[in-house]
This record gives sequence, structure tokens and C-alpha cells, in this order.
Amino acid sequence: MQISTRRKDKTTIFDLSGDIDFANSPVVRDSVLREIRESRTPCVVVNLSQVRYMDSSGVASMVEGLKASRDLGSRFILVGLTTSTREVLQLSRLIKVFEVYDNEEQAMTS
Amino acid sequence: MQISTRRKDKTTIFDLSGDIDFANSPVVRDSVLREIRESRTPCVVVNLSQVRYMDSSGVASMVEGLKASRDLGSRFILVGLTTSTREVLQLSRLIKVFEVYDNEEQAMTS
Amino acid sequence: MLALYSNPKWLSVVRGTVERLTETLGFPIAQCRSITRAVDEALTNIVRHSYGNRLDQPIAMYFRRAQRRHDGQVQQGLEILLCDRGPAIDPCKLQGRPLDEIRPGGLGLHFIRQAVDTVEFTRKGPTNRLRLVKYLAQGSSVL
Amino acid sequence: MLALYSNPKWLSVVRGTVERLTETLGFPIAQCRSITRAVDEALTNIVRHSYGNRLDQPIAMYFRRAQRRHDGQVQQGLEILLCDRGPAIDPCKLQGRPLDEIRPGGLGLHFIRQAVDTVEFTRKGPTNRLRLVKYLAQGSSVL
Ligand SMILES: Nc1ncnc2c1ncn2[C@@H]1O[C@H](COP(=O)(O)OP(=O)(O)O)[C@@H](O)[C@H]1O
Ligand SMILES: Nc1ncnc2c1ncn2[C@@H]1O[C@H](COP(=O)(O)OP(=O)(O)O)[C@@H](O)[C@H]1O
Repeated sequence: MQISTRRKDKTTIFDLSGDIDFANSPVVRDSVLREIRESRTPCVVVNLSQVRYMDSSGVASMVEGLKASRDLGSRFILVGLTTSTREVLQLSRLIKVFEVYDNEEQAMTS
Repeated sequence: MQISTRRKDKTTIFDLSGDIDFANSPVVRDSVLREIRESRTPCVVVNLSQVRYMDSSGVASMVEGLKASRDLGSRFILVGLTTSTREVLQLSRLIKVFEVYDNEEQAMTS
Repeated sequence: MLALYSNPKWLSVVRGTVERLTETLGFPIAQCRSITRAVDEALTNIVRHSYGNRLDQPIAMYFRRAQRRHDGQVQQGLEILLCDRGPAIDPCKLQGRPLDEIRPGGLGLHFIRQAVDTVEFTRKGPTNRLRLVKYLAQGSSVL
Repeated sequence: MLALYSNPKWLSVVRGTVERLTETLGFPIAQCRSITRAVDEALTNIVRHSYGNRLDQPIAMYFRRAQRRHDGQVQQGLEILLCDRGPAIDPCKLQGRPLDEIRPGGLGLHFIRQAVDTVEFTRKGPTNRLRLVKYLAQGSSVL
């Protein structure tokens, strides 16, 4: 699993790739929460387009990101859902809870 | 592994997909050889673009196809080599022995 | 049979194994994904709950064919047995959170139950055994 | 540890396991492919030559860390042991065909030797053991 981050104006984009599972979801969780709580970034976008697999602990990390940004009145957006990540969010009945866009461009102009 | 065949004029195209390994290369070998020897098709194209893996027995099947068509003065062409199939033909030092094209269109107009 | 240690870095290896095994047995692609997910979540639970995140504890997995009569027909299937040597599981604790709450955690068992036809926890001597069985739809069997 | 029967349909399952294992250990992607290929070819040889294409014979695979000193530095690596219970192998037969001949067959051992740093056949009691070791370049180790 690899995480890299980019900034565009007031938005931070997390590009995740590979498998997000119990071995590495704590790292994902921590970097996302730090960005929201410490850097106070107004908008965090998580790009999942290169994610091959996401387990329930990955979903939990996304839920924590969402909750943290709600607490602070910032935005938390998921983009680039693959079949596999979409499936896991649907199974969790969480897909409607998140702000989801097909891609970064749509997220930035919304 | 899946095999399907198509005909275009005097050419038969084998579309292979999945993994060609010792479990199924005999099937690949037999269908290719039947097409060359029994149907006497003047040109056989093997499309490897959907092949994820090919082992040495898969390479051997291609060599048998090549030899059979040489014996009969027909053509035997490989198209759509992926990183993995190209690698295995290079390791076998056989890549230069085969008539190889990027895709079907190039093979048909050559 | 696959034996490994309880280090979460091996989860990806097991997923690779189960993905290919279910593919080879002829499960439809979406079921290959969901069975793989079930095994991954079950292993994660063993690592976390049976072994308290210790990395060096033994886990054994057995893969066998299963068979049942269903609607008057014989269905072929895959049985997966996951064995660990952690403390006995309190059956009362074996439940996830209600799916309509938005909070992290408590999803693994839902994913497991969604994916397979049988989920069975048993204790045999010092061993926790989790038995998962998934049957193939008639006709799609290539077992 | 992975134990399986000598049915070639499980070859794909083992490739899935080894692909992910080598990826997890941090081997570069081309080496993940070549190590996987080596194991696949070695298993195929066991099925064909040790077991004469019988489908129900036992094969055991062990995966361990390896270490060596190389150019004054410690290199981490992966050791793979493949064990079968076929008849003892005649070492004189253990050779492929010359690579400049164009004919089918005789490529497996070339692929194996190309992929790993050590290839060692030994006989221990009733067991053929093939030991493959591949080391990681310094610095790329994530073991
Ligand atoms: N292998 C296990 N050993 C002990 N308890 C377990 C095991 N697997 C699951 N449980 C219990 O079931 C609960 C629900 O599991 P799960 O749905 O996977 O969610 P989570 O693990 O995130 O809590 C766990 O919190 C735990 O109490
Ligand atoms: N596990 C084995 N048991 C017995 N003989 C073997 C084994 N592996 C390889 N060999 C011998 O080595 C030869 C070369 O093997 P290989 O390069 O894989 O080509 P092929 O298997 O196509 O002949 C085989 O023909 C066989 O005689």
C-alpha cells in the first residue's frame, strides 16, 4: 500500500494505491486524521482509483475521517471508487453517508 | 483459461485469455495444431493480449504450432504480447523465431 | 493446507491464495471477491481478538470440497477451516454493530456472513475453529 | 507452509500465493514475476517427473527468510523449499535443452535458474527437496 498527498488550493488529495487492510489501515487513518485535525485542511479528497482491495478496517478509517471532518465543519470526499471498494462500502451501507464523486475534477468543481 | 476462435477470410484467430499453464496448455496445443494440420488454415493468429501468465509448456505449444505451420508452408503469428508473455519468450530466446505483431490489424495487413 | 503466523502482513498472501482458489473452482468473479474478503476478515479477527495483535502465533487453514443436497440437486462447494490457538471465544461477543449506525468497526462478521452459506465457530480442545462453506450454483461447478 | 496435491489445477493457486508473498517482501515487480514463474515450473516438474502426472500425490512448500553476507553487507532473502515423495532424481537428467535449439520442452530449469540465486536439489529419506533462494538487493528489503 502506498500513500501520497498533493495540495490544490485549499484541498489535500490523498492518492492511495494497493491493498488497504489491517496491516496498513492504521497508517491511512493516522495520515488522514492528522490532515483534518492538525493541518485543518478545509477539504480532504481520498482518491481510491488505484486501490485493489479495502477491508473493514479501511472502511473504518474512512468513517473516522468523515466524522473528524464533520466535527470541524470541513469536507471529506471519496473519489475513484473501484468495483471492489464500492462493493465494500455498499455492504457496510455507508456509501450514501459519504460524499462520493467519480473523479477528482468532479469533486473540485462541486 | 479460455480459448475462442474467429475466422477472417483465410485467417483463424485464437483469442486466449487467463493463464496458460501445465493444467491447460495441452488444450491450447491441440486446438492450434488441429487448425493448422487438419483444417489447413493458411494463416493462424494467436492473440495473447488477455493472457495473464504463460509457462514453459505454453511456450512449447507455441513452438509446436510454429513448427507445424512451417512444415505445411502456412503462417503462424503471435499478437498482443503482454509484459509477462514477452518476458517468457525472451527468456526462451524464442521471441525472434516467431512472427510477432503488436495487434491483429498489423498482422492482417502485413 | 496453509499454515502461517499471525502477522497481518501475510493477509495479502492469503488473499492471493483464496482469490485464485475460488477462481479455479469456478465461482463467479463477485463471489471470488466476497469469499476472499470473508477469509481476510476472519483472519484479521483471529489476529486482533484471538491473539491480541501478537505477530508470531500459529494459524492453520484447511481447504476442502463440500457437498450438499439443495432443491433436490447436489451442490458442490468449498469448505474453509480457520484454526487458531487463542482463548475460547465468548459467543455473546460474536456480533458486529447494527449496520445503521455510522461508526468505525464491527463490520467484519457482516462481511463474512454475507459472503458464505455457513459460518460456524467451534472449540476443539485448545483450538478455535471457524468453518466457512460456500456452495456453487448448480451447473457452474468445475470442481 | 503450503501443502497441496499434485493436481496441475492448483498451480494457479500457488502462483497467487507466491506473487503476493514476493510483493509483500518487497521484491521488484519483475522479480515477483520471475520467482513466481520459477515456483510454477518447479511444481510442474514435480507433477510430471516426480509423480508421472498422478493428481493425488503430496507436495509441501515451506517459505522462510534467508540471509547472507554479500559484498560486506547483509542481504535478506526468501527461501522456498519444495518437497515431494517421488523417486530419487537422477542428477544427470536435471538439464534442459540448449537454448539455441528450436523445439518444445526443456525450458523449465532455465526459467528456475534465471529467477533465483540458489537452486539445490537434495534427497532426504523418501523426500526430494528443491531449495530455491532469492535475495533482495540492499536497501530494498522490507522483511
Ligand atoms: N476470532 C475471534 N476471537 C474472539 N472474538 C472475536 C473473534 N472474531 C470476532 N470476535 C468478536 O466479534 C466482534 C465483532 O467482530 P467484527 O464484526 O469483525 O468487528 P470488529 O472486529 O471490528 O469488532 C468483535 O469485536 C469480537 O468481540
Ligand atoms: N522433479 C523432478 N524429478 C525428476 N526429474 C526432473 C525433475 N525436474 C526436472 N527433471 C528433469 O530435468 C529435465 C529438464 O527439466 P525442464 O527444464 O523443466 O524441462 P522439461 O520438464 O520440459 O523436460 C526433465 O526433462 C527431467 O528429466
